[in-house]
Amino acid sequence: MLLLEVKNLDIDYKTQEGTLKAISDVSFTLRQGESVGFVGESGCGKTTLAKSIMKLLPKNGSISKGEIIFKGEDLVKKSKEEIRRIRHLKIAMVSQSAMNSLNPVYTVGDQIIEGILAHTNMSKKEAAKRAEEVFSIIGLEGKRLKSYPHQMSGGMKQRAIIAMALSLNPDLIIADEPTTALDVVVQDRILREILSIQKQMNSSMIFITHDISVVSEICDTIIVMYGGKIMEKASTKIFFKKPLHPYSLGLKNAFPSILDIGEELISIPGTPPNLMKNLSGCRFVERCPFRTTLCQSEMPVLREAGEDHLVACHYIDKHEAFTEAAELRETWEAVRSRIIQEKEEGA
Amino acid sequence: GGKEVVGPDNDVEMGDLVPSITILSSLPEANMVNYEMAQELVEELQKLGVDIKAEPTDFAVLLDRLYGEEGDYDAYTIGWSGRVERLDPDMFIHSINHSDNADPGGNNTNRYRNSAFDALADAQRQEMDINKRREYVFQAQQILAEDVPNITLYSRANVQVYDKERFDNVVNIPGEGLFNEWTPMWINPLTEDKILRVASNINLDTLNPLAAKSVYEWRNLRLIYDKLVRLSPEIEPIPWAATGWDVVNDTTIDIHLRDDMKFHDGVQVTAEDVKYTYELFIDRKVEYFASFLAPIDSIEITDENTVRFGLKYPYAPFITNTLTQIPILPKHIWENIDDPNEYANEKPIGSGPFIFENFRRGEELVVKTNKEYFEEIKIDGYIFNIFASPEGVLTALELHNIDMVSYDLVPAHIDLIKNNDGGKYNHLEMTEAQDIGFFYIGFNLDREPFNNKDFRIALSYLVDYDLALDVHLNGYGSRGGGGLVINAANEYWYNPAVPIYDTYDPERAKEILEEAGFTWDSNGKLRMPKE
Amino acid sequence: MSKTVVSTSIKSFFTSKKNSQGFFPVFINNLKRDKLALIGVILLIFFIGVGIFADFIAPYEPRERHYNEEGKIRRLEAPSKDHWFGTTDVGRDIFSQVVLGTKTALTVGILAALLVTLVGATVGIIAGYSGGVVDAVLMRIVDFFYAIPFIPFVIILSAVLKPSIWNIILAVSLLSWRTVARLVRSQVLSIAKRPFIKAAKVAGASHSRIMVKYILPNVIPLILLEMAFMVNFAIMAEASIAFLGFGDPQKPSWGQILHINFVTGNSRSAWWWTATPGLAIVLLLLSIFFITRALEEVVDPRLRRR
Amino acid sequence: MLGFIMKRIFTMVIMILLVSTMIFFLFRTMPGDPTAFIVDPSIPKEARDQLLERYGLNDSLWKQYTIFLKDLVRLDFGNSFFYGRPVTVIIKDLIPATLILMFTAMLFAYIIGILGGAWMAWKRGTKLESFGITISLIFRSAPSFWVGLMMILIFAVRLKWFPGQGMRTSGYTGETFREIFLTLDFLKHLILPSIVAGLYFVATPLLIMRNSMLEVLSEDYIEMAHAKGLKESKILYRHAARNALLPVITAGALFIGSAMGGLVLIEYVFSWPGLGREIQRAVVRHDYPLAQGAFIIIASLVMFMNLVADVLYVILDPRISYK
Amino acid sequence: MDTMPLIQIENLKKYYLVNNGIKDIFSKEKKYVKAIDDISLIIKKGEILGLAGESGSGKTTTGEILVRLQEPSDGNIIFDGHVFKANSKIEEKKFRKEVQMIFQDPYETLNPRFNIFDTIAEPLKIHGVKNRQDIYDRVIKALEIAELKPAEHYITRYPHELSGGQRQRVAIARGIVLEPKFLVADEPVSMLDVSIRADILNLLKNLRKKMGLTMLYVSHDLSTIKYLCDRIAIMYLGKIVEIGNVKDVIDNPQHPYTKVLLSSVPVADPDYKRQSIIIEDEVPDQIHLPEGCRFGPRCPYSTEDCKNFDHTLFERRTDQWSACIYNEEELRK
Ligand SMILES: Nc1ncnc2c1ncn2[C@@H]1O[C@H](COP(=O)(O)OP(=O)(O)OP(=O)(O)O)[C@@H](O)[C@H]1O
Ligand SMILES: Nc1ncnc2c1ncn2[C@@H]1O[C@H](COP(=O)(O)OP(=O)(O)OP(=O)(O)O)[C@@H](O)[C@H]1O
Ligand SMILES: [Mg+2]
Ligand SMILES: [Mg+2]
Ligand code: NI
Repeated sequence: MLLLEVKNLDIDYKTQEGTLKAISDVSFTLRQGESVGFVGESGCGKTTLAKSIMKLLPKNGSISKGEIIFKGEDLVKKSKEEIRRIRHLKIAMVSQSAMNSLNPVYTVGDQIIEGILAHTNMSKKEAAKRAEEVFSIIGLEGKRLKSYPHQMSGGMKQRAIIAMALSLNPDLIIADEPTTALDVVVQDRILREILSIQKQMNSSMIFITHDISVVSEICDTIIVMYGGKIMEKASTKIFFKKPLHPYSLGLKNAFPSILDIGEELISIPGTPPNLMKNLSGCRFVERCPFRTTLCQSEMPVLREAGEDHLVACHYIDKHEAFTEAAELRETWEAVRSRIIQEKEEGA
Repeated sequence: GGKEVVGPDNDVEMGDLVPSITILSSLPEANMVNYEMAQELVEELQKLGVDIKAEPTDFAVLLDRLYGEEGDYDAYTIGWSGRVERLDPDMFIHSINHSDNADPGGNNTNRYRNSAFDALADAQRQEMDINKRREYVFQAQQILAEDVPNITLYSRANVQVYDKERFDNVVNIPGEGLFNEWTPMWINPLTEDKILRVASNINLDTLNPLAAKSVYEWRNLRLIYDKLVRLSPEIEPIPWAATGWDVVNDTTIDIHLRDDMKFHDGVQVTAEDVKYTYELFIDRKVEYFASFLAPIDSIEITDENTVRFGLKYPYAPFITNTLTQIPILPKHIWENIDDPNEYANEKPIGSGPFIFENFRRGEELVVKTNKEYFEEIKIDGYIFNIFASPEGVLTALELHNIDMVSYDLVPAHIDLIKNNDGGKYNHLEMTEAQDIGFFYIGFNLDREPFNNKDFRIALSYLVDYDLALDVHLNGYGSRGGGGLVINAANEYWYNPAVPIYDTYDPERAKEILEEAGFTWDSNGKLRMPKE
Repeated sequence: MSKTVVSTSIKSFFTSKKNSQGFFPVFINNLKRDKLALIGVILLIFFIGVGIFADFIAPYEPRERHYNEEGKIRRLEAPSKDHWFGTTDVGRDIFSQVVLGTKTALTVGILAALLVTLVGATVGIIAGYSGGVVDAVLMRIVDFFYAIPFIPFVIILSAVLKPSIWNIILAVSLLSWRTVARLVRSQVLSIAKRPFIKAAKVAGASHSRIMVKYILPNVIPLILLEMAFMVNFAIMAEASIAFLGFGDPQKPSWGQILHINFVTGNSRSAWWWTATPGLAIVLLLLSIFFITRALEEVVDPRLRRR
Repeated sequence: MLGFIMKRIFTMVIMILLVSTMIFFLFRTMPGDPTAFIVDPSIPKEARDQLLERYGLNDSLWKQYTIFLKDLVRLDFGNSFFYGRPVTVIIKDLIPATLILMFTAMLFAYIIGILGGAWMAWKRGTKLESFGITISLIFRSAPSFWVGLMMILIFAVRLKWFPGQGMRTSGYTGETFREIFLTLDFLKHLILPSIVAGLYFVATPLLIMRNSMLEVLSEDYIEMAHAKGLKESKILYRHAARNALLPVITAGALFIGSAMGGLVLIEYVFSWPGLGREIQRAVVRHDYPLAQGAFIIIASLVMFMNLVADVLYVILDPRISYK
Repeated sequence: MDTMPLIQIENLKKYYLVNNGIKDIFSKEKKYVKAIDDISLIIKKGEILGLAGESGSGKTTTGEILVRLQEPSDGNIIFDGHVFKANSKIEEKKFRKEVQMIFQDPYETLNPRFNIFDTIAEPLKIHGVKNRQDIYDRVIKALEIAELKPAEHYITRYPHELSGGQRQRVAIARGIVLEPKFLVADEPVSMLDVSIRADILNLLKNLRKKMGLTMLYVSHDLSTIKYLCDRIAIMYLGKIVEIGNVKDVIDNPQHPYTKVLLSSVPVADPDYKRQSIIIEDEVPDQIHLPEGCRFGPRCPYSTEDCKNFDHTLFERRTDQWSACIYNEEELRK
């Protein structure tokens, strides 16, 4: 059963310099119990996408097109009050800066209880009990509920936030880089907890990170974003064996792994596109080693490239050649000189 | 080497440049007219090529300069207020012009020294015969008018108001205005409410006669405490708490007390009280009266109701100034007080026409009439209301909250009341009394160019006396003139026959200077006559 | 302690990627959008013009008395063709006085602000950068000045010194550098922690070089902003002191005009005499406040409208 | 916490001593004869010298200073030259008037400031906000004494709604605090000066509240609160306003301190019989002990309020602790 | 190849005095954060040493002391044969020329008011290079080594006109323009996107090749350390707990903390089944450190004996030292 269906979503930010197209034409689906990981470079629109689902976009941001169908209803069309009732109860969020997401002047317990009371008829006592329950689920002592945020370590705060998100058994958890600021040891533990709880509760999860190894460990599906668009979507297993999009290929090259033995890292030259401009072709065109004129004029749509595998590239068929070439340093060096050259011409 | 060329050749032939002059003037908020007049004089003198500037100076700083050891000043503006005791000419003739007082610290801050004048000033002081004394005073005025040791700019008028719908029979005295010692005693209430409400814009601070410093404190204290002699509205000394006095000789005076006087606590007033009080004031060095008490040599009780004062030297103002001022204190209270100077005296007990009721600092003093007093008083008492600023008084007058003001209205308010916009001041009667005090520009006669009499005379032609009176005082006051110290309002002592320099005529000033040998150099700067 | 909102948030000016553009371009850009700031600039230019050319603009000598055809003094006349702002109780032209007062206000404002920011910024930079004992000592001095109530102190100081605008400037400066010092210090503290300062140290830059070449340019926007506040503060202080009667009576200033108006008992009847100098103060200060608002947006990008 | 307060009080005492020392020497360098306003200039020089003697003004500066310090420790500021009464007594009489005016004005300023500031932050970017800011800046630009004059002109002289000066209608007598201060008459007198002072003060809490509110509104926990599906009003009051109030309140305590001094002008214009007006007069009259005493009291109040600000900060913000 | 040590650290300590609360003014006892507590290290010429460890373990502090941004509380640093004792003045200029540092945040390391040329020329100017041509040539050369080519394109730009990766290169160019012998890189890539991270890592790698640079590379990211470094030192609460060749340490960790750390690193391979060792995630209070082994309270293997342990490093395998009283075998039990 489909829990969430995002269709042709466009999100704009109004800025002093003009309109910034943070998300353009993004579509994806999420099944009950499925966890999907969003990865991509900084500024590619991951947070924007997450926030749009909860309709938490900043004042200057707006959904200009598209539908977000959650349990059969289009969230875009819902009123403020209706959205408010869905938030936390149905869709809960663990935000990017969990560290600062707790109000410093209230105890952690109060803040969890407050969330519960906003959506149920529970008494304060019951809510407190529930808070204790979720605290124990994520491995914190109940007495910690009385702590103020500043009395807790980063890892504990992060867990408290997760506990908060779980307190009403939401259908969907949106976790925006919940572990980025944490140590590996702590991160590891929290990831494990998230994973086990999500499986246990059978909620769906949208997990945002820039660390593909994290996705590989905890998500069923991976979505690679670039410049406000989805470049590739696949089940994690398939993706890590056989990424198809040139950008994904580049990412894999650039990612050092603790298991690797002396393979040389190759980065993707260039920078992400300026979303302020009106971009017509493929978003990755500037940095793509395999581009053609077609790529420059036409944005490829997300296409089926196998079971559970969607790719937005005009040349899916050539992926084998691409994969081979992508492992070579020269391929990417060529891009670098190309970019420099283009700049010079532009200047 | 070589010759220094100062200017065209004939400059060298001339006298010295007139030194640069600083007039220490009042600050505008302290005395606007003085301030303005000093500025005017500066402009006039600048036109005549004198290097001069005005320096508005804080009053305390001014006094420091005038009375300090250094005597470092050229000219200044200041004034003498017209307190009633100053109707006696001694203060203005002797204190401020006698050469004895011309040293640092003395009141003769003009450093005026004229032996002929000194002789007259001494003579009037010691002459107990009033007519002869008047003759001396007249002559002294003549000399001052010729020598112009200072230039009197103006005298203020005491413009005050009272509520004519509620009271009549008020007394208006030069130098004192409406709230004098007679008005509360004689005023006649026209309505059932027989409490007189007096407005003041000056604070009362203490009711201790030994600590009182302001005129306003005294104006109230002298109604609570009685005095041996009071000055009548015509400024004649009349025995009050005394039945009379005998001038035994030039230095011995007997005072005969009344025998029907009681303090407010019921205790009889005796000669002991009088002797005690005078000795207390002398002993305690009460600054306010120090100069009046200085001549007293001895005080004796000669019989039950007679006190004999022995003087060190003949002192003509003894009755008019000394006896009219010292309040009689109850010995039985004061002898038990450790430090009378610092005593709070929160419930003053006197023997005067009014009995103290209540005093709240900064707000009001309430007194009721002494029904057992030897004179009949028609009101039931009065409230002395202290206002923070004249603005408040004006509002209170509009609201009929006040029956009388005790200070001189500021010109802006005089106009407002006169215009009587909308008839809101219909109930008020405005009174005017000339002040015997005066404001003047004084000079340091020890310094050039003020040591030059002609220069001073020329200066007196540079002062626009009409401007001061008509523009700055709005007409409420009287004109000044060179060397004028006894005001026409002081009818008895004023010598109308003396011609004084009191016209504004810059051309004439120039002529006088030229005649006196002053010259202008090629830069237009005024130079002193060549020796 | 007194954290001005400005100081706490300034840090982000430099850290934010988009806003590291120059100070003035952003400001000018702001002017285009912010009408109030534009009004402020225009008004300020107007006042500065009036201040510079005051002697030409003022139609009369400020002390000149005016008489009517019958030779009577034009006492307390309401505004008219001849006297735009009316006359005083001795027939003086209030318009001329107000115009000349502009000069005084601007002189005091600008000089005091310069002095204050100079001292305050120097102390702030030295304290913030040096840290340790120097910082502690300087900050105790700042604390000391914070404990002194402003107006009463300036009253006393102007009474001790002779009444003159120079002494008012001195008095204002003596007490106000503390604010600038503290704000600058806190900003310097945060700048000094930033890696580019560390990098400079690693490169071997001397302390003075770091202070002058690295820290100073980065606190200049804040200093400019504070300077604008100080101009206002000083003008207000001068007016207040003069109004209380501690000003220089021979120097026409707005506070002085109001003081004379008040002490001569005309503040309740001659509205034109009370209103005009006050309005001048309001307009001048308002113009600078409008400008500081735009400046503030430059210094603190979070205040900017997107 | 107690230790912290103790330490702050200790530094405060040191500061008061320093400030007092400074003010002491400042006054001694003041030119002018302090007797000028106490006695008539016509009195003989000897008498004036006696007066100086009596006030100890002829002693060496050092001796005067040690006496001053000794007295200060006993909270004795000496006798006022002008009033001849102990300065402490005079100040005690004046302080209630000042404090009442001050707190009324602060209350007025804070209620308007906080509500207005929060509202302006909420309405950010709208015309209403610009309007609000402009109004508050106008009052910040207008000298309080001038606004006072204009208010008197309009409300007291023209409209006659309120009395324009003083603290009480003359003739009213009352003895106890209640009789003096808790009357309708007193309230009527209080309204204009406290509104004027309040209007002048209002910009501070208003702008701090607005900025602080803006800052808080951009905090992550506000977004989190939205994400929790809390009601808008709850977010505004429970999360945003509560946190935004922190700096406003602490700034408020600090501000009371500095506003103390600023009241001089308002008291002067409204002839309000308070400490501020008295300090102005005392300086004019060269009444050192009184001016000194009043100044030290005001300075101590300022410092005390700084202390209160620090303590409040600790109490209100659980993040800071001095345990 | 056994080369000379370039830097040798002996018993280095850095204690920060913390004024934690006002009560302290009444108590004599002073409280310290022991950011570095008695560590000794050797960095050989031409070697890249990786320094890893939990947040707050003292990595940055160590780096900053090495470039003398901070004074050590105690201990010696022997740089290129010169001994620098704690609190001793050193020949600043010469030292400054030979030791440089690169910081974590690419947006913060450059003065926003300097253009790129000024930024890189600054160290030269400080060190008295006056000839303008000389300066220009060296700036260009440094930029080219940092692979900002063509260099002329960049020199007039301001930092905000560059991308994160470019800024970090500029920072590196500034670091190498004086041709130092030793470079401390404090998490130079942790703020960069993955796609550009590799560039910087490669650049650092090449610097050693081109300039023979010795380097201390500070990071909490073991993957990048593995990629870049020859040897690795693991820090825990101000102590070095393990040190050895990168490969050895990662493949055969000897210290329990290293084991935990390694087991926690996520791996980008869905098929790889990682066995995490789960431990208490609360780090002990830095002021009140546990007795004996600092890792003791969290250590899955800890025993009573650990409470008396003084953090001596034992050579458990060749050139691989571990500060644990138990060797591999004992741990296995
Ligand atoms: N409030 C805003 N106003 C204008 N532009 C914005 C705003 N928020 C985000 N953007 C821009 O929208 C784009 C997408 O931002 P978003 O925060 O969604 O990226 P992200 O993928 O979450 O990046 P990161 O990995 O850095 O968190 C970026 O270019 C960003 O600069
Ligand atoms: N100036 C300072 N004063 C007091 N304590 C400090 C100071 N600088 C650092 N510390 C403390 O010293 C310890 C080590 O800090 P350091 O920055 O070296 O850690 P790190 O390993 O670099 O951490 P991270 O990975 O978070 O950068 C930390 O507990 C830190 O809080
Ligand atoms: Mg994000
Ligand atoms: Mg670090
Ligand atoms: Ni503060």
